[in-house]
Amino acid sequence: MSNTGSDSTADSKQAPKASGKFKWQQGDPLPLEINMKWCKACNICIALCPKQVFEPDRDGKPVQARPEDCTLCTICWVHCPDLAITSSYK
Amino acid sequence: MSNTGSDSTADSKQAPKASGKFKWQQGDPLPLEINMKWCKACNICIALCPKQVFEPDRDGKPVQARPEDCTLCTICWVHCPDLAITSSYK
Amino acid sequence: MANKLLDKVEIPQDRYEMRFSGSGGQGMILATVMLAEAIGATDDRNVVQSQSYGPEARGGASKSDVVISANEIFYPKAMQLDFLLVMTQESMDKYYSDLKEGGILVVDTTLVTDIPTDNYYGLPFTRLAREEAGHIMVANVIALAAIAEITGIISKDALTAAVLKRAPKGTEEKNKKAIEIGFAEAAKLKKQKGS
Amino acid sequence: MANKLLDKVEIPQDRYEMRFSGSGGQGMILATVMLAEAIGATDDRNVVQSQSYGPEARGGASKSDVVISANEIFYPKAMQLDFLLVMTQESMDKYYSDLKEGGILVVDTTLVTDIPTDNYYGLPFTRLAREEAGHIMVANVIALAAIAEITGIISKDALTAAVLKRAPKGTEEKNKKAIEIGFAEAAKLKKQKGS
Amino acid sequence: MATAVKEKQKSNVVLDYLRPGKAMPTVWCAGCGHGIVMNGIIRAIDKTGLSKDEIVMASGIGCSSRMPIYLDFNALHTTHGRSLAFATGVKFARPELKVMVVTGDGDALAIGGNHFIHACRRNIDITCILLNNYIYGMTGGQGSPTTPSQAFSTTTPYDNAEKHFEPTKLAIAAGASYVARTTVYHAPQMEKLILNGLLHRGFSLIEVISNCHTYFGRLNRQGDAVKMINDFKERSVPIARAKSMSAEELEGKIVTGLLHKKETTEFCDVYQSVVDRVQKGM
Amino acid sequence: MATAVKEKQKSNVVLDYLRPGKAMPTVWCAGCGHGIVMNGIIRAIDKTGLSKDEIVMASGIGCSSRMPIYLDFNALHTTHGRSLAFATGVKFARPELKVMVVTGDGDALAIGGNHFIHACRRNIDITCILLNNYIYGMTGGQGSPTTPSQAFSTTTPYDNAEKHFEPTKLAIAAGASYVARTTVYHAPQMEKLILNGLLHRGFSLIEVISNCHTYFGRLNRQGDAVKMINDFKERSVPIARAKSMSAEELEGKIVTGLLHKKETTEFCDVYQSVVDRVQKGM
Amino acid sequence: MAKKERVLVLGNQACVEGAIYAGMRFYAGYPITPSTEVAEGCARELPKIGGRFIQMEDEIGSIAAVIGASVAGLKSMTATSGPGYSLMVENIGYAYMTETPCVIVNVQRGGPSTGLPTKVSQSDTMQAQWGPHGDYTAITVAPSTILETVTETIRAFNLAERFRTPVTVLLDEVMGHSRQIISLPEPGEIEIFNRVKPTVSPEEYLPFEITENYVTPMPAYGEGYRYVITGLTHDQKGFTTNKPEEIAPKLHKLRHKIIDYKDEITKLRAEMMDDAEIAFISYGSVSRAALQATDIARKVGVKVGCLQLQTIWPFPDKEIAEICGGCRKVIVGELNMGQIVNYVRSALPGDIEVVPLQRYDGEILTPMQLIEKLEEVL
Amino acid sequence: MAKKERVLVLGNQACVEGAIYAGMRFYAGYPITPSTEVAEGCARELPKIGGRFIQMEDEIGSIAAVIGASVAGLKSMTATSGPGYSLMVENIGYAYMTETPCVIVNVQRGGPSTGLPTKVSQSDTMQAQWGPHGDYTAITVAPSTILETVTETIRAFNLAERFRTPVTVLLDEVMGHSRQIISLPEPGEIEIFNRVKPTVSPEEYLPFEITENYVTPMPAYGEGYRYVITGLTHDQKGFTTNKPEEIAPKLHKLRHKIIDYKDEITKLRAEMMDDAEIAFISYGSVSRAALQATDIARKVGVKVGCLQLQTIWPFPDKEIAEICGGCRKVIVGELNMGQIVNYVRSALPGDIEVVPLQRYDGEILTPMQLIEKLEEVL
Ligand SMILES: Cc1ncc(C[n+]2csc(CCOP(=O)(O)OP(=O)(O)O)c2C)c(N)n1
Ligand SMILES: Cc1ncc(C[n+]2csc(CCOP(=O)(O)OP(=O)(O)O)c2C)c(N)n1
Ligand code: SF4
Ligand code: SF4
Ligand code: SF4
Ligand code: SF4
Ligand code: SF4
Ligand code: SF4
Ligand SMILES: [Mg+2]
Ligand SMILES: [Mg+2]
Repeated sequence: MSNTGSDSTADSKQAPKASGKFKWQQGDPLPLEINMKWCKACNICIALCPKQVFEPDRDGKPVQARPEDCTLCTICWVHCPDLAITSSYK
Repeated sequence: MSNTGSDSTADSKQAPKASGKFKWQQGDPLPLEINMKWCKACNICIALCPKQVFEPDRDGKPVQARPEDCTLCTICWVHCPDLAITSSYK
Repeated sequence: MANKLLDKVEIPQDRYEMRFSGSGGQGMILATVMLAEAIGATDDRNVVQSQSYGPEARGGASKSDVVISANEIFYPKAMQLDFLLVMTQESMDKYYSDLKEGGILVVDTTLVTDIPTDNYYGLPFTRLAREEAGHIMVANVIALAAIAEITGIISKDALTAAVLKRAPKGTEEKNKKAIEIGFAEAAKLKKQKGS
Repeated sequence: MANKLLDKVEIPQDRYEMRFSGSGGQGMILATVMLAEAIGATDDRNVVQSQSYGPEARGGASKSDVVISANEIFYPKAMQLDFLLVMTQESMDKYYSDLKEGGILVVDTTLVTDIPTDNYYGLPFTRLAREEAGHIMVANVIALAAIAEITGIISKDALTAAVLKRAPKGTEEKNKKAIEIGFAEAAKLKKQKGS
Repeated sequence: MATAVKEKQKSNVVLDYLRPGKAMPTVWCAGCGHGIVMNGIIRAIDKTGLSKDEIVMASGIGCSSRMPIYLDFNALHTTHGRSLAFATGVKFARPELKVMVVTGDGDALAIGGNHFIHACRRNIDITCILLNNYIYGMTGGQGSPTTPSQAFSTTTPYDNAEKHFEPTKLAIAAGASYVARTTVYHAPQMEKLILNGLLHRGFSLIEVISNCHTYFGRLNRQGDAVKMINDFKERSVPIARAKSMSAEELEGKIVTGLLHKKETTEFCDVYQSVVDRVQKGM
Repeated sequence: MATAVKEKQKSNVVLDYLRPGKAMPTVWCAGCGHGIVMNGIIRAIDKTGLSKDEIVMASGIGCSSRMPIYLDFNALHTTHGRSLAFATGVKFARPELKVMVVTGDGDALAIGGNHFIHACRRNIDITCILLNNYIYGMTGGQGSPTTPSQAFSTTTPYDNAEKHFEPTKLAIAAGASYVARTTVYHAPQMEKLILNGLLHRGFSLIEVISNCHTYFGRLNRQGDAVKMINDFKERSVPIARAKSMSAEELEGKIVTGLLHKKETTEFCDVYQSVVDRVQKGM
Repeated sequence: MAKKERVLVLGNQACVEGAIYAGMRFYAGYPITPSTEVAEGCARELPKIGGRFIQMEDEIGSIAAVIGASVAGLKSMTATSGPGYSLMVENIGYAYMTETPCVIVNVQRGGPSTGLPTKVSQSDTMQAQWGPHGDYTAITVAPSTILETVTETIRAFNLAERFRTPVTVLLDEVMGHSRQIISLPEPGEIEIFNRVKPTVSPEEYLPFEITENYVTPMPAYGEGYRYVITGLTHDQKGFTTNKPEEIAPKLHKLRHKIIDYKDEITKLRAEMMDDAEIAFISYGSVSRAALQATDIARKVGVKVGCLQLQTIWPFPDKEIAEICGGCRKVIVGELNMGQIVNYVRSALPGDIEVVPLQRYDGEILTPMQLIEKLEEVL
Repeated sequence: MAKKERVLVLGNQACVEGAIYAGMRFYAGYPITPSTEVAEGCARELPKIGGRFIQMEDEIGSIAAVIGASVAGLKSMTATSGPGYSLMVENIGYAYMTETPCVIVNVQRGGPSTGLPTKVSQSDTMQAQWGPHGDYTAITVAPSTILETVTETIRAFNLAERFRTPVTVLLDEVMGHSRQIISLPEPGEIEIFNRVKPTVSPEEYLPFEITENYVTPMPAYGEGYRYVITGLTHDQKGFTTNKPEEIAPKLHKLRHKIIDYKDEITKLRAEMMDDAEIAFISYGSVSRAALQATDIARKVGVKVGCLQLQTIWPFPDKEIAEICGGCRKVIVGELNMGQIVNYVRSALPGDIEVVPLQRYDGEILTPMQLIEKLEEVL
């Protein structure tokens, strides 16, 4: 399964760094809106979040357990296959 | 219409050198047998023969006009598209 | 003369028609295949199994029918159900009306809440699978075992053999446990219902 | 009653049917196309041209038919030839029998040696092309011009215009010369035959 | 055709591009990588500033090929393997439209292999996004032309006796002028490569390695979606780094980034110049 | 399968391989390069020492594809473009046969492009001889996927707006393990490359540039057969020399010789090992 | 009006002339004898009028590109012969399902398989209705002269656009490769049907609406109506469906939009049928032999007529029954082993004898063969 | 004899079992719902018996490889569904022309086009005879139970080898995807027809000889008979021909080798037809509903019978007329918009009413629907 490339210039930046400015405070709306109807409990957001913001609920769907750690880094929503995550902060 | 190759070893010998040993003599059978029924008068043998052995007849088919110059170099018969040339010498 | 014929005809009584219904991932087809194989290995009854897929290739509603008869089975699909297993509310809503009067209804009470009759056998197969058998995947086998107990259609041994034949390697123990749970819970239930 | 009908029927006399035949490379189709266009440009007669290919895509026998009529032409192929041009022995052998009694036969005497009748117009078109017109390719145009002269089916001007329209660029002069040769040789021949 | 590249993008921009009336969720399995690609495609398109009306999204048949049904563009869900030929008709008929093709490894390279290489050859201005999950997802896990030798599938139950294509290599050899590869793990890179493919005039191929854990993952013991996606991360090597690596070192690796770009004429443009010339009587 | 390579060869050996009962001359135009290739193929086969019964020669439709009809082998004259798929069936069913495919640029690369790349990918032991005359001869001179940009054909009357394939490049990218190019001028080299292709286990492609003066030559003012053949000579560059030439220098040139050779496993062999393993219950 | 120019036109070129007259601006094709001159004509003519010609990699790609161009808004065509048509059937089925107008010309040669590339045949007639898998209703027209090739190709485009469906034009080698002096129709002389565009807003638009007269307006891509075109069975919005109550109406529409309007589609040429006791029924180049035979036989007093089917599919059974109602016998001449003859038999009451006359050796039926058969059954 | 083992078999797997029983040793295919399990079964089973399975790049390549393997000497098969069958028709035509035995399984789903991949249909019935261009005569068999799927697949191979022709097995989604407990036939229980090999020397051998009983021996490649196989029309030696006097006999052979031996090919299952006044005529999965309906209706005294066509092509018109001769009416049930019903109508005298019963919404006809129709026409 070797996939060797050839030619031309390279281009393979990883996900952009989190801005570091966002800081959720108790009482604020949660960082993310999660559309539970669309979410299929695939676990991707939970596993990829660099800050372990999520915990799975009984059905395996993400719950924002540690909203204060969220940096709005985009990783969870750009990886959600079901377009179930957005943020009103961004 | 560029045909550039790549990789591996080269391999592009030209037609082998005539043996140089064959020498036709008056009275011998002609160097070549030409199947006039198959020959389509394409002129290839005539044009490619390095010794100008052939002349075209009225229909453009090859006649061995200078048999004494023939070296049995093979060029005419390996290039005949109609398999019309053979030699009983070879 | 309208409907004269239709009024007279009867669906043949030599057929026992069962439907297992649920959603895509619940293993309804596999459960019916296991049941059919168990019967095939045991006696001379004829068995036909067939299914239909939901609107999309994956997910969606799933149903699988088994028809059992001592005679040649002509029509392979169910005509009037003698038995119905429902594992989701959607399938309850869709298929309940196909169950004939006096037919047996078995319901997964974990997921089905709205049941249009009082005459049914209800057990929380999914919850039992998760909590007692250790994996949600065996809910179908628990149901199957419970059905065997309730209907008597197949013996425990025959069912166990058929389940183990089809179960993926490494899941034997879980499946055996599931069978135990299914038989046991159904036996309890039967007693409750006072048979 | 057998063949009663077939005995009575007649091929319609309002059709003038011509066939040009030869081998693949002799330009028979092109010649008939030129002829058809010449007629189309001149008057109101209807003209249909069609051909058939030999057994292989290239080479082999080639024939092209032209049907001319003042009325609607139903059947596009010849039924009984009023005219036949043969450029090879093979086509002579194949098509001579299609020529009706009293039909006109024109023969390239360069290549055809065995002619089953005395009643024909013979001219060495291929030799004339090679030796007089400077290229073997215009044998068909020489034949066409000769035919125009012999049959009177089309005027020299109309023919010249049609030939030049289809002739490849750079060959105009050769073609004009070919037309001259064709008309001249045919005129000589007609005289000889004493018309 | 406006092609101002947007810089800022809201997280909910994806919702603007969903087709009204077509119920989400998608048919895809939970965690299917194809959804991540859809997410990325929307973001890339949004950045181009193109209007939805200007975009045609064609596809063939397969899980991947279902994508155009969900998105609010002119959708052409065609027959298996033929999307590039249909798209060629659309693009050539109306060159002012932006034509994209979403295809799978089976769709593009098995039954559709011929249209694939010919679209590359013509260098027609189509942006082709190839969702390579190494298997036929839709029909339940049969081997595809990218299924690695010795991998399992339902039609290679004793392991695969065939060798596999490298789609990007094929595309380059056939004449494509923009060729890139990435994975669903590399979502931001994917977005950027697709955006640049859309901005490129000529045939662009963006191969995205996607996870079909339901079949490829299960049959080859590669685990669930998360495990497969993390595995893509582990196995990836940016093209810049790959250049200094040996063939052995690259064995089993996924080289990512822009692999090939060539400035050359585009088919519709050249044909238009022929038309212009003919109409001017030249 | 005897494969002792003969050294001496009589000039009339070609006559031994003509099919009894099929009347020569061929259908080909006078001077058609395809005849020169047939001449060379016979000589190469003769050198392998294979018996006629062991050889299957498949082809599609086209002037080039007529060849098997004249030769005294097991002939499979199939449908347009499909010969490699038919040949795959023959070879895979009876791996002990030597299977050759004779095809044209249209047959192999236009309609047959998919089977071409997949046969390369599988590296199935077929010797494929591609007679590239840059045009569709059989149907009367339409453009083919190798017709150079800006060349004329009956379907590119104002010159060709498309780009062309390099078949050898495509074959290498797709996985062929023996890839060579020569021209009808280079008859002895052609013979040798074909011979070595026949001896190679795996998919071998020998592209032979051939003259269709009747259409390609006439429409592009390249003269008659002799002129075209001499032109091939002028424009050829042996691969060894080509390696030290720049892209500009190679523009319009024909690089000849063995372009690519790779030692790797062959499809039927690998499948057989699977069968053996399964039958042994492993 | 000035006298019309008279030109010598090859059958295949007549097809090109008709198509361009009808508004065809896109051609995609793959060469095949004996249809190739259609492609070559388009390659030459289309750039002159700003149209587009593309030679695709094969016939599958050709019909795909044609459909793509049609949904993009251009009237589109391809031409081929039997082997190519066989390759196209999957995507022709897609055009039926997606209701995409386009024209496919089949210049028939001898089959089956590669068969006889340079010889005439009419053996693809059944394929024109039954080639693609699944249920759909085909429209097929069949001219018999060079001028009719112009006019029937125009009619094919009109029908394709009117009914949003692929239409097949059946020619044959004799028609494609013969030439005739004709006058081409002047601009405006023949009415052209252009695609009906939606008048409702995009929100209200139903791309596969089942309207009362089955005319469903069709926008071009880029015109603001963004919808899904899919070969999967779909509802009126274009969304895929598996619901029995949506599936049946879709298939019903595909059939009834055609057969309920058969009168608009059916075209026949009846010559000397009024008092005919025997009729020749035929289509394509055989009709020319039949007309000739009729003409000849009438001259010796035989009450024979000639019925040419210019529409073959949907099969004009009702019309045939009407026109031939007074006949004792009909002779069905075809260049195949018997294809439409079975449909003629079904169309006529049992007391009218249906006599097949079939030729399948690569040559066309001659007037004399028809007359021989006539004599046989007199 | 020991009691036979009873196993639960999926319809598509039954097809694999039958094929292997018949001697199939080569499978080439391309996956498509709902036929895929045929390919998967072959991939699993063939290596075990030294056979060969290959997944080709598409359906065109699949049928090509199947034909190649057949001329190389192996009994060969492919399986597909409508879209794939459409792609195969060109090469199926090649198999007709070259008289190459092979078996093509079509597990039908809803059409046209991509249609309904997971839903049942019988809408490719006409395509099985008329899909490829040109004239030829098709053989098509259609089982209706899982066990019949085994036996009819065996019969398909026997017919293919006996008549040197491709044979289509028509299944449908319900048949392919349902399971039944059956006992597979024991070795020797069903007769297997193996290809007839030439007994003459290679010099005397005529690969396409027109023999009296139309059996033309066929050697495998490599057995010393070197000849030309071509899709171009050819003479008895296999050489291409354009001669009318050679063309017509070749086509004549392709037809008559089949229709002159129709008795060997036709197979029907007639149940309770002896005294039937009304008959259900059907094939495939509909026959199971028809048998059920017959059984039910007989119980209440209706004189109804059931006729199942196991051979569909060549159409068993004579046999249907014989068996249904005593009926007042026949009800033809099909999962399409009317395909064989037209042939039934042609087969029967005008005084027997032919009543179509068609369902085309992706579901199968139920016994009750048949009984409703029965009541309607009683
Ligand atoms: C002509 C035809 N052949 C086969 C199929 C069946 N089919 C549908 S999708 C598919 C494979 C899809 O694989 P891929 O393109 O890799 O997409 P994925 O589902 O993996 O995303 C196949 C074989 C079909 N629909 N049409
Ligand atoms: C399905 C199909 N499409 C088209 C054709 C027509 N056709 C026959 S040969 C040919 C092209 C041959 O070109 P090439 O392979 O280059 O061979 P050449 O004649 O140049 O040697 C074409 C298009 C056909 N026979 N079958
Ligand atoms: S990634 Fe999306 S679908 Fe998956 S668990 Fe998270 S929210 Fe749900
Ligand atoms: S935005 Fe980043 S940090 Fe916040 S939940 Fe998502 S992945 Fe975690
Ligand atoms: S090369 Fe052959 S065909 Fe050509 S002129 Fe010489 S002998 Fe004749
Ligand atoms: S053998 Fe060589 S030298 Fe002799 S005639 Fe031929 S080409 Fe000339
Ligand atoms: S089967 Fe595979 S490709 Fe298809 S939706 Fe599921 S995970 Fe994705
Ligand atoms: S047309 Fe061209 S390729 Fe065909 S035989 Fe003539 S020269 Fe050769
Ligand atoms: Mg895939
Ligand atoms: Mg060529």
